[in-house]
Amino acid sequence: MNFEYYNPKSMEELLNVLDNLRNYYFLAGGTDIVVKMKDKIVSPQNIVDLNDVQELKGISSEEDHLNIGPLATHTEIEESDLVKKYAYVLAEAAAQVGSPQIRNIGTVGGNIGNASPAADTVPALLVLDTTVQIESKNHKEEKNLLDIFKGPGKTFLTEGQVITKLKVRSIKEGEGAAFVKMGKRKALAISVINCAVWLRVDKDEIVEVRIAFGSVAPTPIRLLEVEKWLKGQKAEDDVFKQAAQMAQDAIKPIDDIRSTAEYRSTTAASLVYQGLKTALQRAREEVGNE
Amino acid sequence: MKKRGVGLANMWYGIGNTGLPNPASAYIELLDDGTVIVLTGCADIGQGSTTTLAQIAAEEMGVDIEDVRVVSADTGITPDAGATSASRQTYISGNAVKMAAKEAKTILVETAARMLEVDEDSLILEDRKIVVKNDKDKFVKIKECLGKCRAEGKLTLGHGWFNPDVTALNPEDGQGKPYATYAFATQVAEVEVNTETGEVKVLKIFAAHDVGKAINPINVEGQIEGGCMIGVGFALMEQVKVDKGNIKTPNLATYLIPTAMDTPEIYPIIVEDPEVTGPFGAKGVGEPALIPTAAAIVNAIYDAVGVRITDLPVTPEKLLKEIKKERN
Amino acid sequence: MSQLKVVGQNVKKKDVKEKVLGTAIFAADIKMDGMLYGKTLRSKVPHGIVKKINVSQALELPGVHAVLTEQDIPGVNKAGIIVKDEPVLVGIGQRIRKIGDPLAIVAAETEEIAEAALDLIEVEVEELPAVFSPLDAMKDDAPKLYEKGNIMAVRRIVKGDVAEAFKNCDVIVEQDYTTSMVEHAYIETEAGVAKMEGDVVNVWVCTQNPHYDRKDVAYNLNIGLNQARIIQTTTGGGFGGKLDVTVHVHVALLAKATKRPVKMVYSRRESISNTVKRHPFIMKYKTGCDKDGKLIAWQTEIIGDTGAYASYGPGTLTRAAVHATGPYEIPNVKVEAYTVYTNNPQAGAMRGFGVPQVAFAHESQMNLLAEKLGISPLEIRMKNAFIPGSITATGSKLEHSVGLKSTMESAKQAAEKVLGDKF
Amino acid sequence: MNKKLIKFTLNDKEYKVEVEPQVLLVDLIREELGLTGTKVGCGEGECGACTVIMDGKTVNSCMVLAVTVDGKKITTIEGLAKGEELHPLQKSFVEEGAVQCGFCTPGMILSSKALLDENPNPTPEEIKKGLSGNLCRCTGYAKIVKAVEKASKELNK
Repeated sequence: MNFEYYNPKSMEELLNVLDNLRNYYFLAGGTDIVVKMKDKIVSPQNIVDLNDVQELKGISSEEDHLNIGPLATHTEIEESDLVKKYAYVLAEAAAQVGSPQIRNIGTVGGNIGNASPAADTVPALLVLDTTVQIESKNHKEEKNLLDIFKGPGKTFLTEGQVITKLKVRSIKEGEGAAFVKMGKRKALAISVINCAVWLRVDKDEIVEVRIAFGSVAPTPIRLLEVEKWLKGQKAEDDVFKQAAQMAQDAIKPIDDIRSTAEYRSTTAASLVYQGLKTALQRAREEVGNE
Repeated sequence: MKKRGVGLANMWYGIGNTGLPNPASAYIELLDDGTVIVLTGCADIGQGSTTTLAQIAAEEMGVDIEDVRVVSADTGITPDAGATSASRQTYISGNAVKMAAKEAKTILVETAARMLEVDEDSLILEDRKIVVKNDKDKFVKIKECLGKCRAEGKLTLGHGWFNPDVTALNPEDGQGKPYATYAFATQVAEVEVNTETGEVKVLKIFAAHDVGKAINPINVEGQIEGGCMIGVGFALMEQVKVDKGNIKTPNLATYLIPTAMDTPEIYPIIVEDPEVTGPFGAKGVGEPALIPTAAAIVNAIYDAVGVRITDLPVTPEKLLKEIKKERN
Repeated sequence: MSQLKVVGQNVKKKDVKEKVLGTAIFAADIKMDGMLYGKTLRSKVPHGIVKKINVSQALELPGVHAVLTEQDIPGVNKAGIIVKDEPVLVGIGQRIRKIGDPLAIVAAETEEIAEAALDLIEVEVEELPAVFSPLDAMKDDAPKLYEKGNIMAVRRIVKGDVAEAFKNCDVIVEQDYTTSMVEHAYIETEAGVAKMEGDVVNVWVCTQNPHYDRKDVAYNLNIGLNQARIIQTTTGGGFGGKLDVTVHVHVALLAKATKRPVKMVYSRRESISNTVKRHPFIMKYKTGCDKDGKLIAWQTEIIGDTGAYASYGPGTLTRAAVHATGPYEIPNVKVEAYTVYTNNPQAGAMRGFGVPQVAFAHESQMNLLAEKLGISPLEIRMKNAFIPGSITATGSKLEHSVGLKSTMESAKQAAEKVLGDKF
Repeated sequence: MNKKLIKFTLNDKEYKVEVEPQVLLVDLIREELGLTGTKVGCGEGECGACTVIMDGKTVNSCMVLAVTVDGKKITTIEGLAKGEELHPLQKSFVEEGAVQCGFCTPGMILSSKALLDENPNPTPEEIKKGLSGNLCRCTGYAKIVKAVEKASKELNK
């Protein structure tokens, strides 16, 4: 490890630093980058510590969404009353990350920035139709979270850009969501496969639905075809079973050190089915009952 | 769907090295103030041998546990006690310490007998005193007796060594007496199998272990509980993956051991069938603790879902495949 | 016998206060004036002959105090618990048998410098064909790790006549079993510090057997046993994995060469990648009994992959053979256990020592038999369990302290209290 | 190298040190400040042996750059006992047989402390979750969970 260290104290300072810097990595919680530097997987010339930029922190609500600072830790998300009420599926996912120690410093922005295909919070954010706000010195834009992942460990963010806000759609009445994870043990486990589901029902009909997976592709994915098929269907067991089968057919997972493609395919169906069932049950409860 | 099952498994385990001499030795010195130093080569690696040996010395010398200090595992100071392996230290070093203590107290007993004007045979050591067995009001304090010993120019030292009674195994047919004594155990596991994902959750383990005599029951329980968890790992998740001689699981993120959240409720049960050649009847428990666990879990999985896995560990991948096969 | 006062009590551990205070000193916690840090250069190939090791560039790196190779070992250059087949450092012209075999050791002022020095050592190896499966390794045409062949040891136990006895069985079950290679995963990795005091080398190290370590240190440094002092530091778990020498001889050699204290601490990756493992077993079981469930014949074949070096391999397989039948009395037994070399990581002692593997198999066999007979798993065990007076497969008579029926009863009762009648 | 001056509180004592930016918190604590109760078991945030409490939350000190603790409050195992008197958690770990090799113990105790500070009456399940970032290979966790339960009762007295 050998790098120059920058710790800007404000957003303005941060954007100025980034404007002039090349070959840098961000330091948020550090749970990923510090280990990668130690193992010499990456050797950045510069480290930009985001922790003193207050604008990147905090969780607040607006009428139809939550604003979550990318520096919010998994623990903050897990324990936030706002998240527990309006984005509980994200709280559930955050609670499944690593260990208490990792959740205490690991951040949701870091989870996105690492672009790990197995990140736990990302599928939850995807089904909540999250938009990320990206800034650079003279530019600000918003993108759907789905559109920023390029491949394992890679995003479409360019040098000079930083994620400054997550806009996470609130769960409203008639809507429900669920997060399901398979790991190799009950804690300190990277997902073998994970899945988040969100849906809106009107009486017995599925009005809208979103399904996202982690660890089945080079990036976290949405199952747009399955979602399309589900729209307008009856919210009932047979439909969920069919959707589960379609989900299984739609994904093309691979073998790796944690599991096999075959196993991921098989359990994907089970996860989607479980996710839809739980989400439906919650949609029929009142908001905030979680 | 989640299905539960119960499985049972037994084990036996010979204490000490197999068919080989494996002696241990110890020194003891009883100091002027009645405190004791035990010198032993026995390496305590967390299992608690230092404490166990101190208890054996204290019991034999009739002193309090606080009076005993154990100096261990320093080849510049302590005598050879062999390896901390084969669940052998309580039995073998325990005997060595007991014998050393016995030797150290002979001078004391001889002196006390003269002081109390009784037979040596009528004396026992307890509560820092040398007491007449059948007349407990009649005693001399160890410290006083030591004063007398010193006045007579006598030191109170002891050395003991013990080698278990074994014979080599015949190279042709393996006949012989490989161990002086064996530990026995039975474990019952209750598991819950998720038939959709192949995940196994171990809910409970009942672990009954014949340790001869538990010198320190809470430490024996600790050995049993810790052993069970190594057994759970062996049964369900642990696997060093090797590809052409290269380890693909070189860290604790890829080589997984159970966390606190993976632990079942463990019910340690101590069974004491005394071993006459053991110190106060003790045998050993370190390794036996884990031996039947995986077998009990595998048998419980069969009880739950009718699938028998013959290749450890029982990963969800493997089990789910077999469950599906069984269904078709 | 008078009542016991201390034995049988839940006495608090003698060393526990330091451990909860954080003041217990583990080997990695030791710091000495002038202390250097040691690192090991290891083979990246599983099988080969070392052609060249050039350390001159590494020696020139500022802060490096010593770079040692096989030529710098005054003694035997051998280690190993049961068989001395393990080189302390593999030298030029000598054979590498696994990935991770040590080729050179460095002492430097910081760990970073020591690591940088490793990168400057030039090594050339002529690769040899390697073998990774014990079944392949047993074949005649397999690449040989040792001149005498890859079968390191065979242990046979024969009691009665199994071939004949199987003819008289009413029920027979045959099944193969395999188990994985397992890591000890003690939370403390291997660590040690060596320092010369006069002509004595002191080694503070986490270990399960200091007196054994003493021999390896003395014989490799070519000094008297009374000149090698091994002091066990508070040891963060062992489970059999800290019986073999790891850093011991290396730090001693470096301390002697540099005349400064030298410390080595393995990283987790170095620890998992290079230290011994639980033997993976391949087992063939054939078990037969009469219609009442009484065991008559038992046959077991075990193949244990001991990897590149023997470590506790033959001991493990011998113990596995002796315990292969489980705690049951059987008149006819035949067990064969093979310890086989491969170019895999070496396997050695791990808690249970070959018995957890065979227990998995023999307890599966017992359930298979019970199922075929239509009796309960408990019943078949009760019928065959060792009792005082039983004769084991090695022909020894169990005289006393045979508490197996008691453990079965106790476990059953405890389980029934919580789970209800399951037996 | 461009050393940075940092100020922080360690076990209620103020420290001002100059650190190179690549130095890890665990190395600062162990090597520079000589507090070796904090252990290194994996260096990758998987075992929890290096756990310290930072501003009330546990962190793996092997993953924290020392330079980032400027202005923060750190507690290590050395900060728990008051002189000769053990912290109730240390006492209960001793009494319940929750310590075997002792290498995971400092991290376990600190995770337990952070848990009890936030949740004075945890259930066994909550304790297990609270300790799920600390690996122990010796005890099977059972006696550790009991020790935390016992300390929680003691602290609530």
